[in-house]
Amino acid sequence: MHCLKLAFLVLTAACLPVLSVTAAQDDESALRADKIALKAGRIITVLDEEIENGVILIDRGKIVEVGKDVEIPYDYWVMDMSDKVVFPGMVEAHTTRGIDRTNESLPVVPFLSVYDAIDPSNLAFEDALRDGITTLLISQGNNTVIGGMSRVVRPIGRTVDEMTLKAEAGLKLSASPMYGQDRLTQMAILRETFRELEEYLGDLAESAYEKDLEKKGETIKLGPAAAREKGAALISDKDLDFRHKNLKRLADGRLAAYVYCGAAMDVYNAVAFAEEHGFLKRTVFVLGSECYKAVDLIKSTGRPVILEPSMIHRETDPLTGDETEVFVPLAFFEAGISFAVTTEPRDVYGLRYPWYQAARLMRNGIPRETAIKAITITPASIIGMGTRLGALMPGYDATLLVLTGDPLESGTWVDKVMIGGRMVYEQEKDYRLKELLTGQEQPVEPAPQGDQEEKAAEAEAAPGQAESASEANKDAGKSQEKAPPSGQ
Amino acid sequence: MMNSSLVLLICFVLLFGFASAEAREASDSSGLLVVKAPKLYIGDGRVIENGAVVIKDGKIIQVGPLSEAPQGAAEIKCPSGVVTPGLIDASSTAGLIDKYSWTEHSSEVVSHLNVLDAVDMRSRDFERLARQGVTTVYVTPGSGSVVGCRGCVLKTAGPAGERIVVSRGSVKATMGRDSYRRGGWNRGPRGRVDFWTRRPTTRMGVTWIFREACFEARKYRDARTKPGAATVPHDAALESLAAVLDGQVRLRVQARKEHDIWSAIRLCKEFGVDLVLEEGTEAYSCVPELKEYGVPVVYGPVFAYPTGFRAGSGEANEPCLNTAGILHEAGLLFALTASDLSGEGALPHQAGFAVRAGLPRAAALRAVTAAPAEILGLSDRIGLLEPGYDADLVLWSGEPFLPTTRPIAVVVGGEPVHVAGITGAELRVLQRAAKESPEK
Amino acid sequence: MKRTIKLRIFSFGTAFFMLLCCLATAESGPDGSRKSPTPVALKAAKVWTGTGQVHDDALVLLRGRQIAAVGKDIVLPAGCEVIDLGSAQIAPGLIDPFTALGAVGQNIEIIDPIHPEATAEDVFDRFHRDFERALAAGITSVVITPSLDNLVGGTAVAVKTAGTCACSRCRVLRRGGPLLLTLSEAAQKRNRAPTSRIGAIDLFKQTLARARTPAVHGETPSPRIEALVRGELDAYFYASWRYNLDTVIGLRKEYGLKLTLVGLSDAWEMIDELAAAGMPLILGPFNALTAERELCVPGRAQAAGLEIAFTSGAPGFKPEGLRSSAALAVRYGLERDAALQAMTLHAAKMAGIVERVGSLSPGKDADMVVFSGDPLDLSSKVLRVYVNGTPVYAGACCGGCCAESEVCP
Amino acid sequence: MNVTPGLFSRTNTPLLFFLFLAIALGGTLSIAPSAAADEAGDAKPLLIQGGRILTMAGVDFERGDLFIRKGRVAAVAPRLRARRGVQVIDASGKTVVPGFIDACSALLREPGGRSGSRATCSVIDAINTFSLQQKRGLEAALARGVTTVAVFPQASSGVGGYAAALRLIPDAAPRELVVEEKLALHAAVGLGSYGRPFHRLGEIENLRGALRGAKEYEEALENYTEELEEYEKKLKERAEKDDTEDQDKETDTKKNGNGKRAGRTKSRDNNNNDKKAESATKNDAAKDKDKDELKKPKKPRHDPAKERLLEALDGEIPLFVEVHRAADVINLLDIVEAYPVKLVLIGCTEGFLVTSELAGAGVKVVAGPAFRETELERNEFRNHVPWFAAALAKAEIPFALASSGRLAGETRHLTLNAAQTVAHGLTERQALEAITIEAARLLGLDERLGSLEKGKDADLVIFDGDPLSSAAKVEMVIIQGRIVYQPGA
Repeated sequence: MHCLKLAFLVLTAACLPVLSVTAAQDDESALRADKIALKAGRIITVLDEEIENGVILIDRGKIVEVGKDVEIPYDYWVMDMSDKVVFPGMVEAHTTRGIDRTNESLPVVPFLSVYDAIDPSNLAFEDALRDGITTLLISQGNNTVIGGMSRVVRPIGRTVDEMTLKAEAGLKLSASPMYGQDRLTQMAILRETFRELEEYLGDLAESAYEKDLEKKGETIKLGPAAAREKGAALISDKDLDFRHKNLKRLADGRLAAYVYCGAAMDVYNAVAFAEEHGFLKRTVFVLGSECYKAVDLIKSTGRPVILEPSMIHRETDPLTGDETEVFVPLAFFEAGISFAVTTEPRDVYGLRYPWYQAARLMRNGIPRETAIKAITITPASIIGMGTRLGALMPGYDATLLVLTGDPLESGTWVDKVMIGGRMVYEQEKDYRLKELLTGQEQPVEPAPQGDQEEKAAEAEAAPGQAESASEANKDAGKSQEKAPPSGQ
Repeated sequence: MMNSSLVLLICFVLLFGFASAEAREASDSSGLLVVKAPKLYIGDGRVIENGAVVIKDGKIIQVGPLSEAPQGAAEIKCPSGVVTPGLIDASSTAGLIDKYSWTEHSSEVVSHLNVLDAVDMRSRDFERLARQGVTTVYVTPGSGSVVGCRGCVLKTAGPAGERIVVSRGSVKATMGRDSYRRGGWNRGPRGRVDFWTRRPTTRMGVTWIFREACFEARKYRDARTKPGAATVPHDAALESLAAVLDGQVRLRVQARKEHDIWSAIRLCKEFGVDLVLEEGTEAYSCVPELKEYGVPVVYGPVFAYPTGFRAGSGEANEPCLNTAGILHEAGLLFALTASDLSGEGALPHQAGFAVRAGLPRAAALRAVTAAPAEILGLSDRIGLLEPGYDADLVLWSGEPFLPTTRPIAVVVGGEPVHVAGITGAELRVLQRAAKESPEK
Repeated sequence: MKRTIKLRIFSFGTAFFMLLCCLATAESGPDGSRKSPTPVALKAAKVWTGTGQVHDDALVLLRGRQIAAVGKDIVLPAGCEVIDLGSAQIAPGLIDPFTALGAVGQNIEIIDPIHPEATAEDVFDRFHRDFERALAAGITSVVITPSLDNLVGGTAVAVKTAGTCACSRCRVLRRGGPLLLTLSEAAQKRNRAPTSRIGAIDLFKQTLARARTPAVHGETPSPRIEALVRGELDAYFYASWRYNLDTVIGLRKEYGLKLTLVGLSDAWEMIDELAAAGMPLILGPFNALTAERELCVPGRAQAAGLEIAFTSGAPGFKPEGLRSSAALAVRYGLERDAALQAMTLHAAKMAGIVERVGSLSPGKDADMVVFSGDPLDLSSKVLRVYVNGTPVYAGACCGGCCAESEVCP
Repeated sequence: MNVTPGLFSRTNTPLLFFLFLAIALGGTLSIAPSAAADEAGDAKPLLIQGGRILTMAGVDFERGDLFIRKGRVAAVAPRLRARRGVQVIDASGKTVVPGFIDACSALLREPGGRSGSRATCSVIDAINTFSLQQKRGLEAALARGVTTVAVFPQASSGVGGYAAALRLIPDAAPRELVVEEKLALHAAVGLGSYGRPFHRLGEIENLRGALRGAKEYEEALENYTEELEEYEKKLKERAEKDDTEDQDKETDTKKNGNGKRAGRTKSRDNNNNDKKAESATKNDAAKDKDKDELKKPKKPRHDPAKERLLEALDGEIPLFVEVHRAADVINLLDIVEAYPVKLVLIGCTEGFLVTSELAGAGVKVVAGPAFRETELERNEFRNHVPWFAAALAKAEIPFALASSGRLAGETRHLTLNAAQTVAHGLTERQALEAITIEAARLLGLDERLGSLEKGKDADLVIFDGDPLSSAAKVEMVIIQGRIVYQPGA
């Protein structure tokens, strides 16, 4: 772990400039051009049907046209990816990637923001790029009552501001007890907080009303009760102190709420509470595995949900001792609730990848379209960017992945990542990946040509042997051998 | 939904199949189970299109094209399926009662003990593994002792009694931190010298104890073979270590770091013992040595970040994702293992990600079937779809090891032990029906 | 401190006492028949013999220390005094086959994991209050075992919870009782080998093997273990979990051991295996928190034809636990008769004291409990307890609050 | 309580007795339930025939019928005729009793959490009906005849928030079970708070302090409301005054204006106008003065915890205090002496030592559990005696029997608790009442639950024999007229 970090620090230090420099060497226009035409072998548009051998026209970071036989204007610089698959950048709707410690120990801290916790040089962002995640909503952990402000970022940039897409994406709440606390107390604290907010706003309104009168030089005519009503109209966000500002905005439904529910019973508490305090319409539920039992209630609210990475619920019957295993997303799919899946950055190889999560959905009987949407457009619209990200349609951002194959297949690798029309990741320049794959120290400078060719030869050898080894691969259809990206 | 209907098809076929078997009392098809699929992967690279596997009392009796399959027998089939041999995990911790804390500390050399005694045959792990398509596991002893106890080979399903394939397997030795970790607690409370004081505290100590044990074993063996052996007191530990020196019992050495692997090989050379390398996290960097000495490797699990007890050891921080691929290219005999991961992280997952990192698909299949069988010395019984082999096989929903495919049916010893979408209880009913109907 | 001194004096005093009454008993014979005292008969609404039958308004005829006859119409000898207990019911004295009464903390010895020569009789303290408590719960005989800290813990002792004379010898029903074996975690946690399950079971196997073929291995094994493997000495095997039970069942078969299985809390996993092996079980203690599937075990075991008994877990738990365990078992499907037998006859069998106690049959010691109602209902209380034909307990009066119940002394 | 041994004798009582009963019940013979009216009602009307009915309302039937309509008991009588559309259940040879009530249970309460107590909690937030564990627990309790439980917040010292009464309806969401959401306020003494060191002294003092604080808060609030009224009255007066003054001021200024103009034209005879102007300025000043002395009263800081406590102090809801040691009981009694609290003690292990005090203070007790092997070693329970309930009964202290409310598993053995108290001095009837009608009274639910009387909720259990016997089997459980449990079916 430690070594990896070190290695990375060295590498990023070197890589970041190198990435751009080398890219520049390859083809000047790649970075300069405002107008790019992507010729792709396959375009997965998500919202529309897939396109074989299509073209994507990109103008100043926006997609202007997607289609099969689009004729390319003279002034567009053409990138030929006709052997590749183009896929929208994957979206992570709720994660703690890039934060070292995710929760403050105080229960109610609506004034905190992940802005101060995100570490742009964190390994997680490089990994995110490599795994094809181009948009992340970074939020506090679940071990809290009212956690604080989350924020939507892209995994590129030297400062948090450079990374930021959306500054105040939402407020994190939790209906499940924070550590060492029971549900009674959890809910009690929530209620007290909002009751206190009421009181506070009341007092504020009263004083605002009085100040207002003083300004006009009139005398007070109304008692406190009436004054509060009158004054309510006079207060604006700038009058609120930092403790109450975000809560007020939440209560007014001017802020999205990400409410974590670890168990089905929490969903009931959460829904009741959100309804009571008027932010149910802006609520996104972040659900633990058991919550599928409350699927009817969730459906009745009509709100989207975000599922935790391990999407399997195991329960043992205390009477018979039989173990039941439920694949959670199925319940939501069958109920017709739109759900997004998330990833587990620290997990063993597998759950870290959005595409792998989507594949799991498919493996357990959820149709491909839904599975793909669950990692692209659904999370995008959950974080309120459904019109900019998560699909390849005219008007959308040119935030896309160039893949070596079908997105839901383990043999596929991210070849290039484009964010807002700018090429930010190219696998052949990904030295750390090579190191992970070969176990050899990689030269930071691109290796001389001869060496490259040898590598390529090796790489081709692999499938060659495979073929000789078995006919399995001949007509295995999609499961064709993918050459390991050892840098050809 | 697609797969549920598929499932229905399967159970229907199971029941109907047996019913019809009952009907055709006269025909020899009673008690037969036929598994049909568009593709059979034999396990050694051969593929049979539109094939069928015919099973009779726990053994495969025929593998061939559909046309040759007997009619009217019980069937399991899947329109888009692929059949492979049951997967074999060559180094698992399945069923161990207290997984990481059961090392015997009364001695550093405990090669007389059997890990089988610490296995709970009724553990959940087995059915979970079976659900993932793993039909045979080699339960490997813990890494707490320098010369640990002996492993065992188990089937993951079937009656508790009949599941033991090998009860006294290889002897396990451990290089590196795990075996001297306890040494850190050498001084008992208040620096008292006590029961623990003996244990090694450094890698040097580990190798020293290993060497000493081998010397002792050699001495013991010679003494026992000479006349007047009766006077030599029996020592079970040295007994089985002597068997290792004679090459009757295999030695498995767990080593993660490069230099541990080296010292493992060095020591075994010194005593002329063949070894199997376990875990071998950094095996990718000692390929030449492994090759030269022809060391089979049981590698795994594939991980980007160490988990479980590995994380604690601090020895798993420099992995290479393509280790499997590298070993394959080097032409080494190697098997993949999921070790303590019994859920979705199990063997198919491991193979899948080995493929992603560059291992050819066919090699991956071999690395979880035939190769481990060979390493366990059971290549005449499991690991292939061949007549005479145990009827352990997996019916996949598609090309195996893809993240989008899963085991639809798992057969162990001729019994369907897992059928997708059917709970264990229902399946048991099904099996009972299957058993009774032919006799009626 | 004071108390201990008193005790010591007391025990010095009793040494002399013991001598006397032992002479006395010797000369009067264990069954005092020669003295031929006035016969006494107890009349009750129901008499549970413990052997399966239940007589309605029947008589129990006592002669001296022993039971002469039981039944509805038995001929009473001349001048026989009949005590009518009205609506009360009589059951044999209850037996707890696995306790540490009066021996908590005294019965631990951890020098050697194989410690067959230890005998629990050495820590039998007949003055201990635990015995009174047990008596109040209707328990007349108990087995006191060594602790569970050794693989072979030594022999238990079966004693009565009350005696008629002052000597402790005649309270001992069986010395050198069942040998205590275990593979429990407690035996692996000590600062000596073994430290693991596999180590323990290996040592266990070797011990048995050595005992059978001493010639091969140089040293001479313990006579008790030899007796065990020859099937002459019976043993308790304590296991709180099912692990390794397959192995133990195997060993039992291999050596023909007389094993009784104690304390198994997840027996539901392997009722069939146990039934196949015909291994008797001592279950419990059950209480309000016991998992339901564990409470179902007695019923299922009995249905599968296994002999079962219950333990109260005294003194760690309340001795009443014996009866409430049985009651819970009944609640979850055990038949009443079976439950009563489990507390009496079967327990006596497992403790190896069945020829003296365990049922109301002629010739056995007159140890009886008089219940206000059905012994298996917790709503009925212990009114009187007889040991050796003499009442030794006559109902604890709860501060006069139970004046309504006519039988309160 | 009227204990009539005859009622409980198994032997058939002569018919005369029935007639007498029938008359006593007021011509129930004539009752002919009409089904037509009930088609509207959600549940089908039920007629339970020929069972031995223990109504727990004074009269019992060796053989009686019970008619249920719209989820309530419509009639209990020796004989009832069924009209069409009425589902008839034959209970001959069976015993019909009201559903048992566990007056202090941990059933369905999600365990875990070491948080200190908090008056603003409400146990309903911790009710879990989803996990398999809890489902099974509920079914088990139901299968032993328990139909209602009072669930309290996890016992830790101090004031612990609202308790709730729940019906044990299988497969229902938490809120659907609620009988009473604000059943009582819960507090505990002598159990130590989770996480914090345990000082008995401190605990007693904290409780005393909390009550006193609440009282002060109440006074402060009252003062404030008074002052506020005063203030608002003044405001109104002034407002009116201001209005009038404003008006005549305006008129003045107008006149002044004219005057000035006039003054410009004629510099003579405008001094009287000046005077007016002066006066105007003068009473302006006066106005400023009384504005200063008119001060807004300071509002006491809102405190939800204290408000909760007040509800209990003023006797709106009962205060249930878990306490075990006699000394604590005494302390507790003189703490609450001053207030009109409806005090109920939970546990009260050493209550038998202070029966006279308890009786004197008119306190009720949720006693038990009798059937407890666990936690005996704990200091609080060291003096547990099996005849604790008999002692209370003797002192005529109203009490209910309950499982301890610590672990969910204990509730399903409620009847065994009762049985054990019978073994130690209670009559069978007392024991049964203690888990039915008495429990309902304690919880203030006796309007709806606890006995089989006309108009009460039809929560009842049909046993195959004596409910307290350990072999007793539940044949059927009916909650609000619905059959929720039936082992056969």
